[in-house]
Amino acid sequence: MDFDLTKEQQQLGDSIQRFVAREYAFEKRKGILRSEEGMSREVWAHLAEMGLLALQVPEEHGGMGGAPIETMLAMNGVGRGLLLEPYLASAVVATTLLRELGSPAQQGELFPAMAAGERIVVLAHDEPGARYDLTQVSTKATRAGDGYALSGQKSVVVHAPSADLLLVSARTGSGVSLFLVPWDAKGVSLAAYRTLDGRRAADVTLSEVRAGREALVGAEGAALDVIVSVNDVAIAAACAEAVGALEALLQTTVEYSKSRKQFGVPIGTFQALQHRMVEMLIHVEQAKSMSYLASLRSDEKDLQARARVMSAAKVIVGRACRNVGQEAVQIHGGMGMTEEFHASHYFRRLAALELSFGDTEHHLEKFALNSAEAT
Amino acid sequence: MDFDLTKEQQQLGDSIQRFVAREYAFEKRKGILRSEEGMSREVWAHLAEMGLLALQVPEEHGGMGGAPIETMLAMNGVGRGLLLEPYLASAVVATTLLRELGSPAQQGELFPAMAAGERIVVLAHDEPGARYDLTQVSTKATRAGDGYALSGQKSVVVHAPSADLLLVSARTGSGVSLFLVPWDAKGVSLAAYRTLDGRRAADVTLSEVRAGREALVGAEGAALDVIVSVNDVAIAAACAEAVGALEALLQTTVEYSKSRKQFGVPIGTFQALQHRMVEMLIHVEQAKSMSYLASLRSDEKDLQARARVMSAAKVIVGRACRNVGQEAVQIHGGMGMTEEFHASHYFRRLAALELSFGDTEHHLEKFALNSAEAT
Amino acid sequence: MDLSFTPEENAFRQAVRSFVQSRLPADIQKRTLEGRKQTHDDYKRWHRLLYEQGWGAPTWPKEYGGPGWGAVEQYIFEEESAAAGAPLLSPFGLKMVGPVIYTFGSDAQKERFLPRIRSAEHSWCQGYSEPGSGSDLASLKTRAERRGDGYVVNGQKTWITHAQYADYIFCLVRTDPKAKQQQGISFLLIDMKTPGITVRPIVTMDGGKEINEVFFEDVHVPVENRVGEENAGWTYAKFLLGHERTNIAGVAVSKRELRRLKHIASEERKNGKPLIEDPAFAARIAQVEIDLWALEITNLRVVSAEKEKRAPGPEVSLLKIKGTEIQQALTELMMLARGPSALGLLNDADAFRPAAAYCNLRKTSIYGGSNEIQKNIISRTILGL
Amino acid sequence: MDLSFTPEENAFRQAVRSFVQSRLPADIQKRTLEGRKQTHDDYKRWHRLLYEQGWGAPTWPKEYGGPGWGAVEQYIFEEESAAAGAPLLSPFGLKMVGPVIYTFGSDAQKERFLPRIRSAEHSWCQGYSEPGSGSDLASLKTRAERRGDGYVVNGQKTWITHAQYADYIFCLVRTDPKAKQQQGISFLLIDMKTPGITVRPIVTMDGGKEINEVFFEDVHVPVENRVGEENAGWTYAKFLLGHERTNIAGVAVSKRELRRLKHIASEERKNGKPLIEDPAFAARIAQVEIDLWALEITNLRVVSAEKEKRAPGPEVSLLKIKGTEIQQALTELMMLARGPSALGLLNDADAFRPAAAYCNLRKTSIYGGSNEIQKNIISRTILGL
Repeated sequence: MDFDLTKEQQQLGDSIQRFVAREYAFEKRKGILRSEEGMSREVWAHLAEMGLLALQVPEEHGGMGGAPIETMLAMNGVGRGLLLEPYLASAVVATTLLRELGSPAQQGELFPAMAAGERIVVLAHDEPGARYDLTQVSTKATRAGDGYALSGQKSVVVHAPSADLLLVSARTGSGVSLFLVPWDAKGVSLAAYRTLDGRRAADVTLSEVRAGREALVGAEGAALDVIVSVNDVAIAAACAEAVGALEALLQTTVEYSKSRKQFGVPIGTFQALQHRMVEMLIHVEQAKSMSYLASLRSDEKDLQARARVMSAAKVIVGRACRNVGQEAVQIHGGMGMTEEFHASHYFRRLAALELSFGDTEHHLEKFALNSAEAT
Repeated sequence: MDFDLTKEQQQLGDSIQRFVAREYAFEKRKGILRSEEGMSREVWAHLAEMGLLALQVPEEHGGMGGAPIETMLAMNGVGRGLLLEPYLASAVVATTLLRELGSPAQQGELFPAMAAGERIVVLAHDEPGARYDLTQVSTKATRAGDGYALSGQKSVVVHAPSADLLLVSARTGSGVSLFLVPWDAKGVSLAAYRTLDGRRAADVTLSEVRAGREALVGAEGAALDVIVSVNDVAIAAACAEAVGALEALLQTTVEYSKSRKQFGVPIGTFQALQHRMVEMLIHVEQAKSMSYLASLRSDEKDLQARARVMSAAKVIVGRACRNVGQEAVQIHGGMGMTEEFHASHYFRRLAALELSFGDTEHHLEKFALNSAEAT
Repeated sequence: MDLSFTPEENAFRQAVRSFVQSRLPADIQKRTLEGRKQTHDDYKRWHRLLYEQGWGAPTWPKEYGGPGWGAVEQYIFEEESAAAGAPLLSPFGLKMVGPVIYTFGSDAQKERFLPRIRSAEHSWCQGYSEPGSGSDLASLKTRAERRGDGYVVNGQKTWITHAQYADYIFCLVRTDPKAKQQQGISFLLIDMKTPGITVRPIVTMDGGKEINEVFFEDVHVPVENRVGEENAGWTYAKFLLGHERTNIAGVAVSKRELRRLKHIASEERKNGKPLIEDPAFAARIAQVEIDLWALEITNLRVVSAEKEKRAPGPEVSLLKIKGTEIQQALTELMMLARGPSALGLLNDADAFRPAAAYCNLRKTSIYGGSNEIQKNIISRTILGL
Repeated sequence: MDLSFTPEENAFRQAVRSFVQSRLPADIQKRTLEGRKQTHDDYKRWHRLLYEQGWGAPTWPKEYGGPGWGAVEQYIFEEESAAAGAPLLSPFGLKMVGPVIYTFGSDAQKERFLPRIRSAEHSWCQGYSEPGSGSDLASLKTRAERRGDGYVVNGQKTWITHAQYADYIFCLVRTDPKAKQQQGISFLLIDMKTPGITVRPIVTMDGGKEINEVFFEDVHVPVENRVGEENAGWTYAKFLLGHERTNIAGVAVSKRELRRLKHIASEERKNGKPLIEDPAFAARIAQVEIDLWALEITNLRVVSAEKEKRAPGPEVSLLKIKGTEIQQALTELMMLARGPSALGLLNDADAFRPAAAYCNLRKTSIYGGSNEIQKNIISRTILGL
């Protein structure tokens, strides 16, 4: 039992943190945030150069084939730097789906381009009203000629406006299948907007979108289990991102409390605030522990055991996001409310992470149910 | 709309507070607590003299016929003084049941004696495993000769060891009936013990206990609705008792924090504790508001509306009991843990009140259900 | 003790209700009830309609053109207005500077300002906070130097809600830099059109532009625009803080928002059933509903004491703390009720977007004296610590 | 990074498990698992059995007769012992005074005391707190005046767990009344049978008599019973506080108690079904289970750092805070699970009575440095505030 990183992992972690500190300073990020695309292609290319887009790429395609700890370190950095690029969506979720389900041809075509930062792929799965139920898929893919015709609605597909390809889930008979759909395919329309945390997202409408057989990812009707399973990988990554953001926000808050004066003394000398910052710290440390566990168990084969870990992690991390986010804004006072200052950006990202991949209540319930079944 | 007391109510309230301060000092109470019976007959007689045992007695029997505000004031005093006497059980619950259901003969016999403090009557209703479900009655009363034979189990009947008569609920056919059963009737056995808050209580076993027709209180099979309804009166009274105890405990805690020194200064100067005591105060004030409402609405005729008020009051008061009790002990430190010091006695009484007549979760759920039905 | 309203109070409620129902413009009502952003024009239109009814200054005494309502009538008015979807009236003129002027102002000030506040001709904003002094107000640095028949004001004020719409700003400024913190402060009424004033919006995290910084560069303010004595401004500021808190808990608006939360929870579905029927979510709604109910009674206790002409005491701090916690809980639950779709901020920025509301409402525990300051006040004045 | 145990560690766990299973007396095990009170004799019997196995001092280095286990082995030992229902060993000799003696004591002290702690011949108690000095330990007043070859001790200690069973007490006493607070304190080992010592039980609100006051009236203590230097006692006390915190979070015991909570919740019924299937109650159990799980990992992180010979830092304060919160939450839930029947304290005072346990466990956030003190420590040392 040890919590130590290998030397290589340590170096990777350091280089990510260095990159974030140097290339993703808050002022630079503001520019990216305000830009039309809401992400930086230059940063994306840089992440590719560092090899970070290949962590989920199979080794035979030059990647690391999963690498839970490395992914955790990358996500810590993404969280600390509040990166706006689709790392979680494309380099983690979509890449893992393609690793699990993609044909050799699909992998051969996509992985080099994705690892090089030249192609962005995003899963379009959630539908209006599905809430956190991954099994609720109403989009249909019916046989049409040699391939399929896809029709349906996908909601809040984060980063869809930047994606080259969408991985669209759709019902085929009794099962769910995945299809690679180019963003500009006929019949695809995106209603784009910003998310709470400033990312670009879209509701995607598919009207009789033609997809050839080569667009089918995995066997027909066999995608749902994998989507559910990759959701666990996403949770582990999201927890690691949250931990990066939580640590940064706590640090920011403590520093602010040391410099900001009221009644002639730094507000950090007020015991009531001190004790609340200690509570924040406890939340962060507990979140960190569960993030370790989630990452280490993200390739666990016992799916029920894994689901328990992920739900537990999401509950602890979710509560931490809520507590630390709200307290940080409160302690920053008016400054915490502004777009100008970084605290509110962390606050929003943490709130968004809590709402992603199942919120705290959802996972608490799931854990309780899972426990009852286990006993 | 006003929150003012009439002059008479003000005087009553004052006289109760004076009585408690003078005749129920903590050291004296310790003696009563340690006594075999766990209550003081002398105090009971004194309460009778003050007219407090007659608040629920009908006017034609020389009482006040209900008097919600007066009852609230009495219960405030009972709470502040941590009175160990069966005020709530006998003078409120049993008296109200007899007022609602008792025959003229029963009333004529019992009310003068109860109002004079010469007879104590206690409801024995709850059964093992019933939790907070008042409708769960397994005790049976079967016809036997001219009367009935009662058999069954009643659990945690507080003050049963001091009672002259038990008001026993039992199933008769499809309904529930109430019977007056002398404590020493053949077939009644009491397994007595102390409760969490130092009162005497008993599990009561009834084995073929004979009760004549004159022992039946109200029409056969018609008691359950009244028991449920009187439970609302009990909740209002318990909330008022809690408010008296909460106010006293908050005051005690604030005073202790002003006198107890650590690191050379009173602990009440530590801002973290100050803010927590403010939270306690907010709980107390919110509890007080809901206690007013519960008392004023305890004779409301719309039973669903009344149930909503009682559940809401019990939730607010229950949370206050938990928060203020726990924080008070914590702020008192080691002293708060001891039998010697009054804080722990308040803590225990507040915990007991939270568990009585439905706990916080029970009433939160009931309120939510009730709301759903109302919409 | 009686929590029911008198027949007179009920009749009053009925009168308010029918007025609001008949006169509140449907478009404004719709925006409020849907939680959409109100425009400055909405506020003004509604205020003018009230003015025409003689209710332009609902909290003022008759002497100054108010309807002379007591605390209970005011409470009923606010409750009915909020329930029907009327916009909240801007407090800066009506509840803040107005009472200061009619209590401490000169006859000329009363004559010039009060009618225009009442009629919605003048909009006001409040210049208290500064970058270095938020909760610690007395450390303010904006200077006003006496020069001839006026003051020359230099400095910066911040967190100023609706400064962009304001015709006037009331400001605390330092007129005697040598005096101790709370002395040496004066209370000025400044025309926002005076040269040297610059307003710069502060974008808040929900994308809103409600609040502003206001810069003063050699701004000339005639001496007749000072309220009361020079260097006695702190007294007026304290009066203002202690005044009119009938509605600080925001109970009436929260009751409306609770209804909206329930509406959202009945629209959303979980496990095939309306979310509002989910026991866990229903319990969370019940908890906030019960908290709000208790706060309403607590608020009525304070209002009732005001009716007896007892001045509202530090218990208003309690109303502020609990009131803002409930307001925040309501937006949080609306966001959680919407689930993952709350993430998306649809492009209609005026629409109700629960996540944006959740962000925006974080302000309530910060402004108007942060909840920490309120706790300090309660600790000192009620608990005697 | 790897959270699984090594094959060696797993083999060690197996060895501990089979030892505990084969040797733990059934009556003791039953009492623990049912939550009944343990007797002093229970502790002693179990300690002696461990001693016979060579495990009388599980946390000590080999040099002093310990098994020389590392932090992970110690953790595994505690976990297996608690899970199987073994009583916790008394910490006062093994985890507190023992390490002080072998680190700072004289050879004579080592020879005289260490073997007898290990063999359970001597029971110890801790004389730190005084009526006027709880969390503020350095303000202690008990005096020890040098007279000839010894000290004469006068004063009062309080909150002393198990003083009634103790053969020895280790005490902080003031030997130089003129020195500043933390100076002038010495560390004495005092035979409880010395004339002038009176033990008076303090009854706690659960009816328990675990804790005591100890009065010293002209108690003569030979100078060779002073550990280390005169007036340097604070150093040893601080060492002790910073030492051995592997188990401060109480994770192993809480895991056992969680199982008991689930057992109780499966016995109780609500709406005709086992309470454990009630979604609201199940969610509350789940929350504490998850908190405990996270704490376990956090604890392992600290243990793992200790393995690397890094000394445990202020993060043990975090373990203490969260650990006690969880312990308290567990008894609270057991009480709530029992519902109204929890009110009755059946006459068997040794039986598990959830309401009494709920009362008793309030102590955990007070003793061993209250949770407020722990927060002060974290604030100062980790956050740098």
